[in-house]
Amino acid sequence: MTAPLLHLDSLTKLYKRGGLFGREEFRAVDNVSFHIHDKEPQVFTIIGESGSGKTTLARMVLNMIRPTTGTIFFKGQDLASIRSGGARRRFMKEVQPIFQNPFEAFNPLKRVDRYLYMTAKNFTDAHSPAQLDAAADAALNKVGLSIGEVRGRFPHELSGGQLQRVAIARALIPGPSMIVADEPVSMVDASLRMSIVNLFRTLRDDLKVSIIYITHDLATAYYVSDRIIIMRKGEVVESGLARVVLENPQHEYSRLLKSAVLSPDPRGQGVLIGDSAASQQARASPHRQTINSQS
Amino acid sequence: MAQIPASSVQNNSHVLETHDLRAYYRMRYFGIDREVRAVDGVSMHVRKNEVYGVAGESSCGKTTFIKAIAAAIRPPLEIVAGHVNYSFIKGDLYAMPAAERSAIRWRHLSYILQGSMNVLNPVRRIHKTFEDFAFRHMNLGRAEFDQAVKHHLERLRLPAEILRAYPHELSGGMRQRVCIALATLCKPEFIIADEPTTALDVVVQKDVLAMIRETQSEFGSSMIFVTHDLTVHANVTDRLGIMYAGRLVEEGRTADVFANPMHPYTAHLIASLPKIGDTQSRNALSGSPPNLADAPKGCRFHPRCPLAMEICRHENPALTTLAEDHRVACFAASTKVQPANDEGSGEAKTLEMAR
Amino acid sequence: MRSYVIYVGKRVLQFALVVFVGISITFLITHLTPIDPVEHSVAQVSAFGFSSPESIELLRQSLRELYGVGDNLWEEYLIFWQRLAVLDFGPSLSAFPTPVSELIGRAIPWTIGLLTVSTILSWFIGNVIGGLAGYYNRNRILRIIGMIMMGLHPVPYYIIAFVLLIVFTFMLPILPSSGGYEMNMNPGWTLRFFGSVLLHSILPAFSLILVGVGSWFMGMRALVSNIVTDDYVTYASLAGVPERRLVTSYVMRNAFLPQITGLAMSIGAIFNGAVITEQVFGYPGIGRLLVEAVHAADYSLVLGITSIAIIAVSAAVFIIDIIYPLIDPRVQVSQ
Amino acid sequence: MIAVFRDLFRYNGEFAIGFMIMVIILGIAVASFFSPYEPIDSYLVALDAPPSTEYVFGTNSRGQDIFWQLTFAIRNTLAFGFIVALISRILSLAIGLVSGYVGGAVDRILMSINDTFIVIPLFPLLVLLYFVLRDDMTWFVLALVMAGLGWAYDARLIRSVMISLRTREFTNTSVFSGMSMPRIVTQEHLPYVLPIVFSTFMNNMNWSIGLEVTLAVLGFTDVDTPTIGGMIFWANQHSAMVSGIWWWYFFPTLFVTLTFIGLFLLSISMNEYIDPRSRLDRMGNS
Repeated sequence: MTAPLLHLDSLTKLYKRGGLFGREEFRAVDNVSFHIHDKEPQVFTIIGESGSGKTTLARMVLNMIRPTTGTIFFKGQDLASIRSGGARRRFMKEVQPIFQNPFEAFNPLKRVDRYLYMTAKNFTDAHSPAQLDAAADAALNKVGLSIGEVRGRFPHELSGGQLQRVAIARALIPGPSMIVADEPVSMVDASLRMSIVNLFRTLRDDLKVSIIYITHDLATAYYVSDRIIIMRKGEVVESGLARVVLENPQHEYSRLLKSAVLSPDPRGQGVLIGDSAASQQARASPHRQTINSQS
Repeated sequence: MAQIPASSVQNNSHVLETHDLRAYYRMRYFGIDREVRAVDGVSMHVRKNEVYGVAGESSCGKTTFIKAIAAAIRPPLEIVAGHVNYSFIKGDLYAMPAAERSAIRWRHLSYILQGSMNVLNPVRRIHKTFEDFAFRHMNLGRAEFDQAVKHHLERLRLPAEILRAYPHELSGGMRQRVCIALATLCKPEFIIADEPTTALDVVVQKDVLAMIRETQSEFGSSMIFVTHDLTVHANVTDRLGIMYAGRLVEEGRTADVFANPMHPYTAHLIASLPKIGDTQSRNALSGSPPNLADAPKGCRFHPRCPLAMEICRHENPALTTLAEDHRVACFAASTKVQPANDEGSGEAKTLEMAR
Repeated sequence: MRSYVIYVGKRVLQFALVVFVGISITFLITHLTPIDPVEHSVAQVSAFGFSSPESIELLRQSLRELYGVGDNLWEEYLIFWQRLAVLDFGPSLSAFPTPVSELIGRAIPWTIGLLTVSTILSWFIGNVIGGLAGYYNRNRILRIIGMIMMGLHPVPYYIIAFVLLIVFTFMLPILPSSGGYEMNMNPGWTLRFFGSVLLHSILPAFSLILVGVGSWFMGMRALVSNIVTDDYVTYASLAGVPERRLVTSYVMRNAFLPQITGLAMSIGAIFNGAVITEQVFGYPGIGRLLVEAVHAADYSLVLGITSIAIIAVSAAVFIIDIIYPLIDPRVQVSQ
Repeated sequence: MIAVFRDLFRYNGEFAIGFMIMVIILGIAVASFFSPYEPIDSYLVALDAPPSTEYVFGTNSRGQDIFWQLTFAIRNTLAFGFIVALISRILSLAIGLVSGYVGGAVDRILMSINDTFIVIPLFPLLVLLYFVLRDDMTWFVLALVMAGLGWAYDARLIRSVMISLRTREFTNTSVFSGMSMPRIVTQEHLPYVLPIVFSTFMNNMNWSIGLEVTLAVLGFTDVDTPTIGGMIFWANQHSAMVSGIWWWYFFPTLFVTLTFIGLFLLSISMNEYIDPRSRLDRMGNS
């Protein structure tokens, strides 16, 4: 029996606010456990609103921050044991990220191709300029671009859609077995959204890459996911097969979330009026609250 | 206070009319001249008591369009040509003296803006903002005004304590509700809502949208509602205009547009909307919107259009009524669509805005 | 309220740290240099030849005490703090045997008065004009004022003070050239004395304001030109909020707040300026006392003034920091 | 870099004027190498001669040609400012980068120290230092001390820029492209920090020259090394104003003021180059 691809064991992340006096603890992620099995690649979706801790979770899985308690195993290796630069690099070869804002993913003062070449140089056998070019081109081809469209270009010379594709291509260069995508479609236009989500399907089916897809959008989650977990205030409230959970949510919060999703079918004006009991409740809820710390 | 006689425009049932509105950004920086045609010949109207949606993706010109009809033009943006008329003013919005224009604001024309985080003055209590915005229009004494504000909040089922709060003490959703209360306090004829729910969580978003729709119908205001999110349009708007690259490409009753999109761009946008319970594979549109500083000739959609024909490369299709209350600008949609005869012709009269 | 207490607690710590570091640097400067300031001073005083050997021995004794005779540096350091705690710097050398604390006590009200008035005025004038210049950025008069401010800003204190002195006392002799009040007038709570003090403070204050105003002006103008593009200003101007209200409550109010913390940061620099100003205009404050003490080789006085200046400036900063959250509603929560 | 320079020169009036002023000032400083006199020699020429064709800026009561004296003074003053700025830039860059990058307790400690240095009034300390050292307080010692005290404000600025850069997404892209931290800092982040370093360099030169002039005028520096402040000090010593030898004051004052304005203009034009908001503003105004 092989170890699962990713295994999270009662993961908790506390943030302390305040300084010497009166520290306040804030549980960004609270006792989260799940695993992604190794048998076949899948799209594993983490759903949550702002403040749910989904981004903190993603950053822990990417080994960018350390959990306060709990353990993360990737292919059986405890992430806490990664200390040397070499171990870090081996981990990055397996797990790569895609971030939220395509316009921010690349340094505006640098050429975009730089990141493709760097990745190829650091994580593959390619060394000569021709080999690097070939590696970059191969990855770009997988996302429907070619090196000719990207070479020598600065970020502002490419559209948001192109940049997001280049970001995905870069993540593919090391040949990772898992990609963590944090809100990859929340900042892109609707016409582009589907092309990125479709790309996830292709990555899973053709390139056998597992994807952790972090989003607040239930509709794309349903469209693309195999399994999902729903998070609220750092805790997992519901998890399971995506179709099953989203079609028939069990937890109260999941139901509330689903009921709040707008249908794209126009039902005539006024459908929203007095529609949800939740809305009445929300409006009576305590109005004073400190600024939500970002997840 | 300048009292403006209502209803002096062409059509009584139209609260807002724009005619061939053109708003360009003209920039000169480090020796480079640029002209960005962000809104390029938009003619539309909003009827009394309706919510008119404007949809489009980033940099399609919808924000600029809103600025133009709100008279929020600042250099480098200029109104190059066209008219903006409201039922509650005489003549063109840009022909009015600045003082009169200022007097109609909030009394007749109010706004709900995007980004609830920063729209309220962070160092001013909410009731002060109500006073700043509305007091002079209400013709009430201090105490009566406070009473009216409290009554209004009650009607919108908002707790009165929020008046004493600072904006940072309220959650994002509550701030946006405050903005709605603020915008409807004077019961204006027209409300401009610019991406009012974009920054909100889904649960809050639905409630805020319901509140907008409720207050709008309760007070009988007309509204223009701008968002890139077509799902929101499906639930909130009565009529819908789709913008692409600075032009209106399709307009009709929201239900009709969704049921029978005539422009290939609209069709693609609607087809790409995912739904819970439906995993059928959806295609995405290739390419990206053009750079408006160097827009393609002819129909601006033709480089991405699956139906592009020879004429699309040279001629700009006019927005043509093809079904009841349904206008489309696409040669492929129907042979009735004729080229718009506006490219370059007609004197583009520059209406410079005094600040 | 609790968060305010926490905030104050942090500021107290910072204040203590500033005093600690400042005084320690003062100690180190005097103790780590190869020269023994005590012998140096005694040599200087005896060089004038006006003192008897006994009084020189007395001097040496009191200086040694002040210097902190101890077995090692650490002990001397502790003694230094003990004396500082009771503000005992011993007798002045140049005005023997008047205690240093008395000389400083006499001079300090002048400096505090001059600094308070000129600081507040230049802060206020600079910020108001800068704010207006940022808001009405096309106004020709404000643009010209802006150019003058920018031209004045980089000129060092000394030169401005000197030019003012020449213009208003030599070329146009309308203002007194030196002193804190008219010579041969008895200080007292009389109107005439007060008027004289006011008249004598005009030039020094004016010079300080002239140099101080520029940086506030530029800072505020930059702040305001950012704030006018903020959402809440756009929103309010779309709402037709009257322009005067918009400028005051929306633009200026928000721009003023960061300038208050800026005020705290600039107080040390203002103090530097006041030393020169007092010297140029012969103003009887602590700055002139310092310069005179250096020339008279008055070791205890120099040490006393330096220590007091560090404590006074950090106290002023501390007070501004403490007041700030009471003015800005946003700091209550976090920080 | 050359293109940036060219664009600034062509389209930014402040930069062009500041640059030309500094070229003139530097030219005068360079002229000191061709001086017929030694800077400390006195009673070489006629006393108190007003500006004339022979003595362009006149002579002083110590028998020195003010023009040639000024060339040395400007050279020394500029060199002084340059050294202070250089050393304090290295300090503020190092502390700002470390504080911003490492964060946590290191950051808190460094910033407490930093805030302390911002608050402490420097002038009395410098006077005390002079008082103790007297003749041992050379031009170079003063420069070292001022550099040691003048880094704090800009270190904070650099730190805040570093913190915002660290949280930007492209930093993470670089990390996951396998770049090492030193490489990310030097290649990805430094291009954002360098313009700030340049701009504060000019400001810091102004600050240190101003303090030096002030100290020198009061006689609290090594007055034998000719600096601009030292020239004014000697003029004061000889009561030049009372004797009507205005040129002794006028030319040093004029040139130090020009230096200040030149450096200041360079600094604000650099700032404008950094700040995209003011660039946008410029777009609207032209």
